[in-house]
Amino acid sequence: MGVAGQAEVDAALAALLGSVDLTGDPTAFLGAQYDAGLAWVSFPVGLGGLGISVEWQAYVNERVAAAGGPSGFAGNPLGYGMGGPTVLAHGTPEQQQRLLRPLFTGEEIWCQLFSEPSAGSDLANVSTRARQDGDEWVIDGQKVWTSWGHVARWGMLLARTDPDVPKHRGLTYFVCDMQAPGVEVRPLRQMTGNAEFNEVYFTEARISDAMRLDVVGGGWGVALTTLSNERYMLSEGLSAEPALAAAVELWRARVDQDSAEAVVLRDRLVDLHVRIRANRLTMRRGDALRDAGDVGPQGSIAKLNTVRLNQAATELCVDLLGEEGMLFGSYSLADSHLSDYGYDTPMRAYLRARANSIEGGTSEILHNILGERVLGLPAEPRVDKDISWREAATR
Amino acid sequence: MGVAGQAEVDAALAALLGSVDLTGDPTAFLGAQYDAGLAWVSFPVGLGGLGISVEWQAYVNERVAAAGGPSGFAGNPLGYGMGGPTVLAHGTPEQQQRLLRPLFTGEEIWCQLFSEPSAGSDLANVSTRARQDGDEWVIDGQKVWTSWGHVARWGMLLARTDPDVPKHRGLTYFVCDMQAPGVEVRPLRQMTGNAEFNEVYFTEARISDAMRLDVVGGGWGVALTTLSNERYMLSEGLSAEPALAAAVELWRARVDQDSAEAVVLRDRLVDLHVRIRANRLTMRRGDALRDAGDVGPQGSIAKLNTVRLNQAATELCVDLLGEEGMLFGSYSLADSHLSDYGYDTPMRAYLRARANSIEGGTSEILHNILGERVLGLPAEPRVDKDISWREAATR
Amino acid sequence: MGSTQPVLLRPEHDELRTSVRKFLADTSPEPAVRAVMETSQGYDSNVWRRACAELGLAALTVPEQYGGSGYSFVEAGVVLEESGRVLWPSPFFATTVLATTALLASGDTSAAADFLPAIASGGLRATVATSGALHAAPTSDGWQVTGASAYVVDGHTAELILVLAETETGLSLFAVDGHASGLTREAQSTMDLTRKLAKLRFDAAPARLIGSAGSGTDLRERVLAVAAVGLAAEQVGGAQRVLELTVDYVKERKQFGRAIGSFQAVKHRCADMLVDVESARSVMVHALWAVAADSDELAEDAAVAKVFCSDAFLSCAGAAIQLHGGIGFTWEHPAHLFFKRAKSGQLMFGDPVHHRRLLGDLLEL
Amino acid sequence: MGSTQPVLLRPEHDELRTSVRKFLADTSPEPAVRAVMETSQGYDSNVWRRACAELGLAALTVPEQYGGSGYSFVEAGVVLEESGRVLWPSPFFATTVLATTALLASGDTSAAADFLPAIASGGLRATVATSGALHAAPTSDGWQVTGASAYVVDGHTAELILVLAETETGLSLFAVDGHASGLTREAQSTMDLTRKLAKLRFDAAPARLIGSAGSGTDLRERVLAVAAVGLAAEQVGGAQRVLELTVDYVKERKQFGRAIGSFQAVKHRCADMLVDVESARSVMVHALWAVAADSDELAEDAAVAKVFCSDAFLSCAGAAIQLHGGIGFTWEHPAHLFFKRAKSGQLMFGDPVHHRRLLGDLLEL
Repeated sequence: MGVAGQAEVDAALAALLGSVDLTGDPTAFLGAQYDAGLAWVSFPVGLGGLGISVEWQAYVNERVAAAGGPSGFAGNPLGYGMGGPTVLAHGTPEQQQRLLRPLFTGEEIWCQLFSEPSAGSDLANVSTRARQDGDEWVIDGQKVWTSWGHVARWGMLLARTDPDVPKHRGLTYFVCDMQAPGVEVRPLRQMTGNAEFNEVYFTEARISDAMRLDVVGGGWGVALTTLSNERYMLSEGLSAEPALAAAVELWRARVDQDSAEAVVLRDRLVDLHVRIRANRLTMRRGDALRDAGDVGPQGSIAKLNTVRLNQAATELCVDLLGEEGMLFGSYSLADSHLSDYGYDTPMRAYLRARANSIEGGTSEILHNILGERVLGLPAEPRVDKDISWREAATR
Repeated sequence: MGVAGQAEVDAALAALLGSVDLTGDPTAFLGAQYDAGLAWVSFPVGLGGLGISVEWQAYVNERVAAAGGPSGFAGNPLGYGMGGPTVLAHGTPEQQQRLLRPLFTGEEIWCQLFSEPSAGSDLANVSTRARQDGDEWVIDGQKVWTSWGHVARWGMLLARTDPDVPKHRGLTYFVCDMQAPGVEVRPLRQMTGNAEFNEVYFTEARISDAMRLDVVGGGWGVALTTLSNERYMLSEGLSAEPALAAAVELWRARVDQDSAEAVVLRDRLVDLHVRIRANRLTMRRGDALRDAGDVGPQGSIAKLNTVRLNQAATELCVDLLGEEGMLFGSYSLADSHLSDYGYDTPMRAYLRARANSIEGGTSEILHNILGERVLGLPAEPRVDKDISWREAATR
Repeated sequence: MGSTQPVLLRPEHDELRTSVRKFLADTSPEPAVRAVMETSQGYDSNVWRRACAELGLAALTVPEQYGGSGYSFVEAGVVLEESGRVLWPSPFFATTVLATTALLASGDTSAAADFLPAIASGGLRATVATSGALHAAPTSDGWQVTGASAYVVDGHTAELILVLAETETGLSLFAVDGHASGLTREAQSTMDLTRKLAKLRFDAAPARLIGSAGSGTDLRERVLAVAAVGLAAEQVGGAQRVLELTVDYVKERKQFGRAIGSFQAVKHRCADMLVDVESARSVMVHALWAVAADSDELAEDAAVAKVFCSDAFLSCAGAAIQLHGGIGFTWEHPAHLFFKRAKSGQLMFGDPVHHRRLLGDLLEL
Repeated sequence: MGSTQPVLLRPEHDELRTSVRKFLADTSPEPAVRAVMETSQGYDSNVWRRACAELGLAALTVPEQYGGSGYSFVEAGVVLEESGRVLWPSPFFATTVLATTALLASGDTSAAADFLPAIASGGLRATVATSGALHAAPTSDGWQVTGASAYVVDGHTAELILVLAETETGLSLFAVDGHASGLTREAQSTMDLTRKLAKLRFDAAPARLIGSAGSGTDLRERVLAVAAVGLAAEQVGGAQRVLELTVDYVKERKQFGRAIGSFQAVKHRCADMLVDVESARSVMVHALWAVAADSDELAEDAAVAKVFCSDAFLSCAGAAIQLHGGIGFTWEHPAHLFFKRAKSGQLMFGDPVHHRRLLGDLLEL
């Protein structure tokens, strides 16, 4: 870490921590942190930053946490992880002024409106239409897999503004007011019985042109900013460690540890330990390489691996329970909490893990990414290249 | 089995078994069997058959074997399994007259000349050229993976006669005299140290047009006849049972059967037993369905499965040996026999099994076949369709 | 392995299959299954009554002298496979696969005469409690059973409960009335909502000894072997169904301008599902005949079926979710119902590791 | 797991790597390796002499007071990885990984002073016999060792053989001269021709006790742990190399008008190889530092490395053969040399099942 910035950071920290009540309303503290330029130190002055190297942020976060200050991340992860970086990179000064502060304080929660029923792995195959009407846009269509949608104020919306050009080129990116008329959020129930996600229906919903990010037709470029931040967030978020720890406890709780069956399960448990340890070391190596300025493929590798390992570890937990593995807590939606769904039993964690290889990029897509971007293998022949989205959609 | 034919068959069998010395020269017996129409009962009279239902062949073979008569199959498997059916389906009467009898007696052994270094899974991508010169063809090129090539009299040769049409259409099929000048057979050493296969080099080798099967440019159709017979032969030929039996013996020979390690290996052994038993039952079901006139996908399934199981079983054998698995018999080519290579140690069987998933259709191709032909899934986009072989080859 | 045992079903089984499939399509389409699975009873009384009246399902494997149709377990296998295809929640498994098998195997003709006609008529739903710690003691009033047993299929609704309880002369089979005094029954919260399990507590519940005292160990082995084979038939039906659902979906679903089934990653996984389904079917059919023929190798065949068909079904159901993508993870899509049935069935009546250990013993390894 | 232990090599290691790679490219290209592997000696004396003189390989981990360069095992790991990339047949593994480790761990400064300078100069090739049934007894003429040991790396050519033999006070380390009376040595026919193993028979062979009698169990554990980590470094080098060979091939090789690397079946398998290689590298680097730091968790890290890197290398080498198609199965192509090295390494010094059992014990499972 260079020394440039130390003085500003320390001064700002001293002022912030000395003047604001650390134990009071987190919103007030976070607002003050924003105003002090300590929200995102690398952002410009006036937009939550000090215009200094991003490396200082970890230092700030540590100091704030050490002093007992609140963190807003957990209450608005998509805002912090994806919305903020996207608005900074592609927003106008007015948009940044309007959106960043309440995002940071958690007064306005964000969600993502990319996925659609017919656009799964093929992210750019968006059907939701946006038609210009004066200085507004009229939105019709459906989005899916929208976590935080039921509580969000703003949605990062990717919509099709021109169906007559190839699919990546006819998209525009909006910041959508989730409270606008014509925007309906419905919970989407999963096989666990919980509803972490939502479906969002647009029926002639209107968005001001002032809430468009970047140019008309430039949506895919903006979306890539959001997505690269999402991938990083997800690879940091998923872990097989809790399931491994649970499996260890469940093995220790077995009363038949000398049976042939238990010996076989122990071998499976130790093998899993080995593979999870290898994955942990790979993540640490990736972090260390990144700290040294060398971005390797370890992030994509870790996501692919963690998914497999979490699926294996949660399954081993159920298997260690034997007959008891046939039981389940309640599937009732009323008994579940949307964002705090928790794993009351290993069986819920097991079922939940089935989605790991689908959400945030299927394992098939991740294999393609490793093969093509890391190893440089040639892409498949593309049959939807150079034809308009409309034509491709009717094939 | 219908009754039509019983009289002819029984009469022919009685005459054959009553008149020929069963214990003498097999060639003489097989010649007499051919002349009696009992070589391939469904072939026409005069060509080794009686023109009756193929279902009688099993009955004939059983009767001959029961009487102590010889079988020529093992000495000329490619002739019996592929050459005979191909000549019958596509040969002229003259060709059939010339080729079938010595094929059946084993006086003339057959080999297959399809595979080339640059045409692996892409079987039709043959580069070996055949240029017409009067009533002869001049052959230049190279074939590979030719088993029996070093002792064969005839080769089933697929060669390119027209490079300026798409690849499947420019091929012609010849019966090539392996003793002709310009045909050179070299043993091809494998990772086991053995040489079951050969490379065959053609340098201005000449084949009479009289040895062409079917029309010029019709080679692919003839090749498909050969290939469908090959696939059937291979799925009958490969088995994981010997390796499983060996693994059982090796497990029984372990002195540490109560150790945790042995308990884990036993679980692996039993799992393999289960999977091999399932495969055995699937093959039996496939045979029973075929006997009932219903050809199912069980043949392709069995090949894919048997490959995996034989690789797993041969590996388990080596693993059961522990440190001893690091040893090997001789790799010396001089110590190995071309067609009777035998598995002196489990390690040789293990190494040999690596080729199972490549030879006779890679596992990748077999997956495609199951997916496309059995499940009806769509093919990949083809980039080499409708362009000439010459153009495709230079891409 | 009994190499003379058949590996195919017979043409007449196709007729049975057709009528069962039609009946289930009419009476138990997916919405009906979903409605029933949310009830605590766990089956539709009307549908069960019709299944007994119109198809004679409850009478299928009951011998003719007890008012049944006298078919073999192979026919039961056909019903189970169809049942597994649609996850039909019904008393068939517990009553026919478990209880009828136990009564017939007990050799107790008096008990058979007392219970089987009622079972055959559809008037008596029964089950067997195969696990748990139970003991029975004779009193002046007859036998009484005490202890607890969990994971009893349909245990909370069955009218007749056969239990295996320890006695002074060894494990023995007893009949306990579903409403007996001293019996408390509690439905368990199951992962697989389409099959109900219950926990039963017996506190000196009056019981009738079935067969001879001490014959319970052999009986238990027979019932568990037949249960494994019955489960395998359901599993093959389920695996075949998720393969069909998946193949249909990947042919239709387009991504990047192509049906996703044209991508090798998808196609090859479907091919692996096919390999699993076809192999599981071979194992299952062979095992059905082993039950019907009371083969010496039934114990082996049952263990093989339990290991192979459980694993194959689970693997197919997992692949189905993956290949459907996000939609396959939703409550609305049926994939999860099959997945839960598959995972539960794998753990029921002994998991694969346990059955491999048993099989290793049988193979003298 | 020691979370403060490094997970990266240092920049200075790149220099060492570059010079070793260049040296091996010059002196041990594939034809040279193939020529050497067909000899019974199993290494090229000239190349080994140059490696010691020009790169100081034999001196690398020998402390300076014994005439060495005093580098840590991390540097040895760099050499081993490069060595594994080209399957370099050389005395380095036996002499440095096994024998030097054993001498240093024995704490016997007199033995160290007697043997290490000769090792460092390249003048003494040594090995350790880790398995077998050996016992030693003191005589008026000093200790004598009797018994047999097999699978001894370079056992038929080493000039100094360290053996672990039972004594009245427990397992102990002894030094036996390669040409001692009573010692007969026989090269074994190995699957992996690039690493020679030998069977040694000791018949009252004169021996020198190294360290204190009875310290052999700890020493053996240390040597086997370091051997596992050394092997892991070789394995990562080999796995990386077969990945590179395969990726190059599938980019070039065309079938059906496309590079086969564009087919998902091929591409995804390459991606899995990459995952294996990168993960194995993480495990290996961490374990190298554990050896260098004499970490408390070395036994764990070594077992993890033995299991993970063995399996990863074998899996990559198998994939390499498959993805090369027929050519990958020929003697002429190098794929089989890596495959054989991988399979042998997996079984050497305890197979993965054994190391998982050990690791389970260490984890108190």
